[in-house]
Amino acid sequence: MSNLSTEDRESFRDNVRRFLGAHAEISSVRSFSEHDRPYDPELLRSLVELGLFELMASEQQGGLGGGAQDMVAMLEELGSTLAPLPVLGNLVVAPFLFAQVEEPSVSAKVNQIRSGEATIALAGNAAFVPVPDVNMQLEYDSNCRLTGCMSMVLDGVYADLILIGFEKDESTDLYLVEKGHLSQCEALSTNDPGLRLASLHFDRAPCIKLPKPSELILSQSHDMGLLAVAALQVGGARAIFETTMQYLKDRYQFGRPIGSFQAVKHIAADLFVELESATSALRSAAEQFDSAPSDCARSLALAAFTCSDVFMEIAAQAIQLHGGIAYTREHCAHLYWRRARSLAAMYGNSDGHRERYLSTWEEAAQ
Amino acid sequence: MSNLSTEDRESFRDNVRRFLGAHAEISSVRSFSEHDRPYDPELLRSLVELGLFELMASEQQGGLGGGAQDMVAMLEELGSTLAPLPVLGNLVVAPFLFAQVEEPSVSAKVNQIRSGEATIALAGNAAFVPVPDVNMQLEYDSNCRLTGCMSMVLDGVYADLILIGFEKDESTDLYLVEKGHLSQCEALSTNDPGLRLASLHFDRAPCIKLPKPSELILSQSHDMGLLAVAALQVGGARAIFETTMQYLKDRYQFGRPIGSFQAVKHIAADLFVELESATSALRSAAEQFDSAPSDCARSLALAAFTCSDVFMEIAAQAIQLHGGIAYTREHCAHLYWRRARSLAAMYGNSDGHRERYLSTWEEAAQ
Amino acid sequence: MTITKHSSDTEIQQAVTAWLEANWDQAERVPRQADKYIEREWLTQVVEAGWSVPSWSSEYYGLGLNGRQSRIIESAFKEYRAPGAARDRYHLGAITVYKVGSDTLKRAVLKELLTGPICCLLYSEPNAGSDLAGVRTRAVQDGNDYIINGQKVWTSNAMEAEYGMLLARTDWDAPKHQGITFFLFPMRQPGVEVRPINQITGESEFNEVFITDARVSAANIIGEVNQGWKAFQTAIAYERLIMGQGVTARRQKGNPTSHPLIRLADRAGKLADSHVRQKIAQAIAYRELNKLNNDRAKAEMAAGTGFSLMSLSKLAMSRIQHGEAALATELLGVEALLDGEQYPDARNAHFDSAKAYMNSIGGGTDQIQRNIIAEKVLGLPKEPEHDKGVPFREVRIRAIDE
Amino acid sequence: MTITKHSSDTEIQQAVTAWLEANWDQAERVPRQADKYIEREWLTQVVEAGWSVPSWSSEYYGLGLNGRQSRIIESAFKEYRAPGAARDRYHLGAITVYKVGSDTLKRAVLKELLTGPICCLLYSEPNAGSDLAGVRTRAVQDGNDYIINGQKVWTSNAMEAEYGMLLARTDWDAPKHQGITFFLFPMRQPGVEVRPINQITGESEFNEVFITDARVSAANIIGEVNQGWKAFQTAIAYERLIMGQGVTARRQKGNPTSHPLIRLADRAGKLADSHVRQKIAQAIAYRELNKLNNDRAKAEMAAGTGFSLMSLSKLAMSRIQHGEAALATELLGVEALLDGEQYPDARNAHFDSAKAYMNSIGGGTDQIQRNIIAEKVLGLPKEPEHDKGVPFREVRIRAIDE
Repeated sequence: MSNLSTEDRESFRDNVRRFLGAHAEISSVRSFSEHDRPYDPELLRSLVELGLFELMASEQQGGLGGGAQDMVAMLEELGSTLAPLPVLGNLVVAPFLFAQVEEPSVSAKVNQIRSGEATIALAGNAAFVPVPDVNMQLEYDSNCRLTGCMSMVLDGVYADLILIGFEKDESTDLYLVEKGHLSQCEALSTNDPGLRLASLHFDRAPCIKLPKPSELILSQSHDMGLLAVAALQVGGARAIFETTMQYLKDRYQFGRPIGSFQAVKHIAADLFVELESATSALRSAAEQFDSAPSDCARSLALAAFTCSDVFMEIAAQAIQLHGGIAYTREHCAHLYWRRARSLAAMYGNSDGHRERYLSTWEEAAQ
Repeated sequence: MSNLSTEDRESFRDNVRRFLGAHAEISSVRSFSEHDRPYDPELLRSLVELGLFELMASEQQGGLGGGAQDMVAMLEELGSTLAPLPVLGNLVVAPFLFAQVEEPSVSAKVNQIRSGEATIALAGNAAFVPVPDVNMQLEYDSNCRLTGCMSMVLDGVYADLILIGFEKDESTDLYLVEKGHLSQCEALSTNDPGLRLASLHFDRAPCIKLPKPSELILSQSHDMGLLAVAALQVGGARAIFETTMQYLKDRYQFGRPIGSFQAVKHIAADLFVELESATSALRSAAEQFDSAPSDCARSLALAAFTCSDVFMEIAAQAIQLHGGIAYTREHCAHLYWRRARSLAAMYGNSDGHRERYLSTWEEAAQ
Repeated sequence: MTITKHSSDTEIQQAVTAWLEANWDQAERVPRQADKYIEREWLTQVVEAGWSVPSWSSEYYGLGLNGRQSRIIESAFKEYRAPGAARDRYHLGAITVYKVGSDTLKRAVLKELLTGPICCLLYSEPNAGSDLAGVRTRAVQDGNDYIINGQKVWTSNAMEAEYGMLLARTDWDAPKHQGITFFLFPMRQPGVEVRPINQITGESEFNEVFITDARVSAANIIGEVNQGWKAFQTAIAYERLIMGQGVTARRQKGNPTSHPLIRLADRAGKLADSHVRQKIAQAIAYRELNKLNNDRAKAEMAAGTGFSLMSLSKLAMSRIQHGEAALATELLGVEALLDGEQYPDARNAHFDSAKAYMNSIGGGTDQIQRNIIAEKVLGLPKEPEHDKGVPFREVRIRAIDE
Repeated sequence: MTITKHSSDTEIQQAVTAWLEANWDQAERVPRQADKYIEREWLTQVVEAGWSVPSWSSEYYGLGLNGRQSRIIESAFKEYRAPGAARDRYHLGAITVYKVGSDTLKRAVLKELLTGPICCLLYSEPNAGSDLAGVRTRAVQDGNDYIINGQKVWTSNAMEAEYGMLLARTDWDAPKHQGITFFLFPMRQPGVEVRPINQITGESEFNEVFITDARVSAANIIGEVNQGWKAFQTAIAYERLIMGQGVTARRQKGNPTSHPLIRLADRAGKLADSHVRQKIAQAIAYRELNKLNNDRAKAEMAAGTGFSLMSLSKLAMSRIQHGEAALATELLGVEALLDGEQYPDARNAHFDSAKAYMNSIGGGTDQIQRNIIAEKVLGLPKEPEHDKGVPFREVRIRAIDE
């Protein structure tokens, strides 16, 4: 459920779009991985000022009480820029997991996350983790300390806080650890310069064990994460699609804009069908989540594989349609293409979601 | 192995092509199913005179001792016309199964088949049967009589002879029955007017039980049948492709031949890649069969799914590229399209052959 | 009580109900005051009462009502199962004449059209398919008449029609869009031969129409001489609208409680095969995605921004229909060789596979649809037009002209 | 003994072996009579002995041998691991000058080219990509020189090259193919700046070349003024030939004893999944089909009929390379997020995915290849050419020109 009206959401979206258009450079992705620094603090602060970080926090916690539709609208915009931001942790999953935690020890952290002062990484083997480490082991000892390690933690390189979801015997525990308590943090080289991963080691690290979350909160946190990735995919797909359409109008060969060649047009038309289909699937899934969060499995699965496939397809065709210029690192096309390839590996793959989608049809028929 | 030189084969092919071009009307398919008559006897006699029916018979039996490459070359030509002919029975599988039978009771039949006097249908559940009835039951009693029934027998409506392959407990028996001994023969309505099916009933029907064939002969009979279908597919695909290319040159819209539109051109170019690939796969499989018939599983599987898929694709696109005219029954495109749909269901489906193809790669790696 | 656009919905409701009560026997489905049902007589009653075309002006048998008000009348007629209402939504011929005909023409034919005759639309020709404006049917003036020679094709309802709205070329020296005239052409005359087309689906929904020295009065020109292309746009737009409404209502696949592809796969013992499952899932998804696009389009249309989404549906439907039918065929296995009533699954798969071309070819091929999306929605530049501004007699229709 | 085209193979074999024995130290890989190896000196020796370009005429350092005879010499040099042979097959610059240069130019530069300098080929430009003849680099005559201004792109070996064969426009009033001149352009001069291009694969095989007021003598024109397009065809044909030879040799996938996609699927625990199996099978099949097409093409080329088959391979290769790389990426699962030496499977999948564009864009995009197949092989009619016969200065390069 969302507390925002459609008009509020769209005006929020416009603000974010305008702001990002003016301030978020796609090129910021390039330098991001080269320096061992966290996200651009200025960009973060501005987004906090825009209220973006308040969006998903519940009203009890002083947030705006936004729903999935609101989140998705903002993330379509963020996805279009590629600007490195702690989206999944700070903006989506952590606020959702924390929405019902009233532990005083946590409130301070929640405020830090919401003020953009602290960034938070999602780690562990739980379903809400975008890149779960299915083989991980973790020990929580009697002194309330954690020992273990986990690989491929998104944002793990510099996040101030690590939120760990550890599932064992069908029960999930949540732990919150401060960066300073890591015994080791090894940055991994990634294909997308805007997405950074690390493997993390804990050796009797002090931590806060959070109240055990309900199954519902856990599964909805996963669903929100998955929707967030789909929104980033749609946003990215639309941005590189529009860039490509502009190029087809501007680029002349044989004395004609290349977009006037019929075969090129037809590729564009087909891609546009895919893009709009993904957009529809995404928004419908978010709407379904807001109105009936326990009955949105089919919509969610549909959005998941459609948005993932479409971003992959559009980003790949964008390079082809640009020709040689997009074969150079200077051009932005490959950055979208890398983002598409990376997002496609988060929260499971397309074939898995397609399989789940079909299962919902079978279940309905029984 | 083939006893024919490449030159002989190609001159044979040219003869067949010229003859069919002059005498085999594609439209003959239309009237075929409307009358309860067998294949055009005049066309059959002419093909016998051309030597087509001698082609696959062994030299001991007075035939030409042709190999798979020769058979495939002729069937590419026959496939292009769609003319109803007893191809799989008389031309391919029966001659192969009979090649090593020296039973005097059979020789007379073999001569009838080779002279085109008698047509022969393939029935039963054995692998060499193009449309096997996997559920069939058959009793061969002590008086050498057959009782049972089998559905969907290709050419079963009017064939003079029925060759039954019955597999049970991994052992296969062959029986030869004359049409007159059927207790019931029910014609089935088919989607392709040029391919007729029947279900047949036997009630203590006199028959000849043939000498038990070797596993090798059985499996090679299947392989030959499968290659024959692939050849018919390539022949059909090439014919309707060429018809379509001619139409793209002749048909003007917007003051230009429609083949000058780039998107149309690109469809044509892509289809041509498929067509040539299927041709290569077919000929390579036939060559492999002739040179090493026990080591051609991979080639055969590749030809099987490639030729099947390509004919389906080309026949389907041919209708689209022709536009409205091919939506009418008067135009020949839908006849190729029906043939493609029917052949795709013989000797297993594409996915099955693709699966088998991959298995050969796994086995080779072990 | 006289109904006008100022009447309340309730007043309209009461008036039409009272009229139907008085004039139509709902149970017997005949007029109350007639010995037997003669369609033209009943329709005349409806027209004279103003119920036939309520949205039109009173000068032409209407009441000047708006769309919502008109629907009240349509619903009442539907409830009473009485024919003759909503001709302003469904009678292609009358609508076209009303929208673009001269006052003289309207006065001469509108009432006749509303009280009976079916009107077909004669536009496609053997050489004017994708290129609709490439009309070669010839109209030559002869006194007050025009003499028509040519051939039309893909005409629906030509057998039943008393009139055909006919595109014919009257000026061969103008560029192709500028020498065409649109006629209200009488079909029942010597020199007009209608032959049904046998379609690959087994149906015959369409006809060829051969026209040899047939006549039409100059008074029957819809719009103006040589301005027929513009008038025709109105007719074709309404034809598409009417067709579209039909298609939407026709079949509701995607019923949540069962799916034919799942059933076929189950029957074939392949429902556990992951490859088959992926294909079925994607086929179902394409249909659901199109539905979601259409829902979004409708919502956006309300806000005036949905045109681009609306334009995708026809193209998307080609992939859906061809894809579902191909998959069904594949799942049949050897049964795909069969056809006919005894094998309903096979028959459906073959029929649907053939019928899919109706969408991907008819009403503008997929190729034309992609051009439209690319140019009208995405704003990609048009191809240089080869026949633009060229006198039509110089436009080639075959290579031999070179 | 003097070798001529009348010498027997054995005579040639003996002569070249004897010469190499006398002049080249096979073990040390240096000339026998030299203190140290100076490449230019050795190459001069080879040229003067006639081994460098044996198929050329004796007037230009050759022996007038045929192809088979020349291969004997090439093989002998390969066996002795001595450089300098077969320059008539591999030295793009020398070949082009020999084939289309004037006698004056040949006498002036051939020997120099054969004894050292690498020649690059300067043709593509930012505005001349798919449209190769759309050259906008400008050559203006100034006494005996031409002054060159412009930018070239996608140039291989530009860093190492001493000469570039340069396409530049000398007549802006002629249609595009008719105002281009082909120059043998000295690269090592002020005003020539070479910048490597960073490719999305992480490689830098190509360069941009910026030319500002650089000079080339009129004596260095290859062919004739304004006839450069024709001369260039020879150079590009040889470039493709040389590139093609490289590609064929590069990598032999499809090894029957293992396949990387099978290994990746196995590692991912997905080798039993029928959907994955179908995808892998089809990917392997596409590569095998292309190989079979190429084999058939070679057989038919021998019979002089294989051109149409040859032309399919580059297009087919795009689907193969993109498809294999996409499937490998998919099979990586979350590992697809990683890259670099530590993760060789991920690194290969990303590299191959990017490198596939080299085939589908470079050397004529897939779109251009499809045009060629449709027009040259299938005989479909060309599109009306928009810039045909138009003075080049009027051909648009951007919308703003309108």
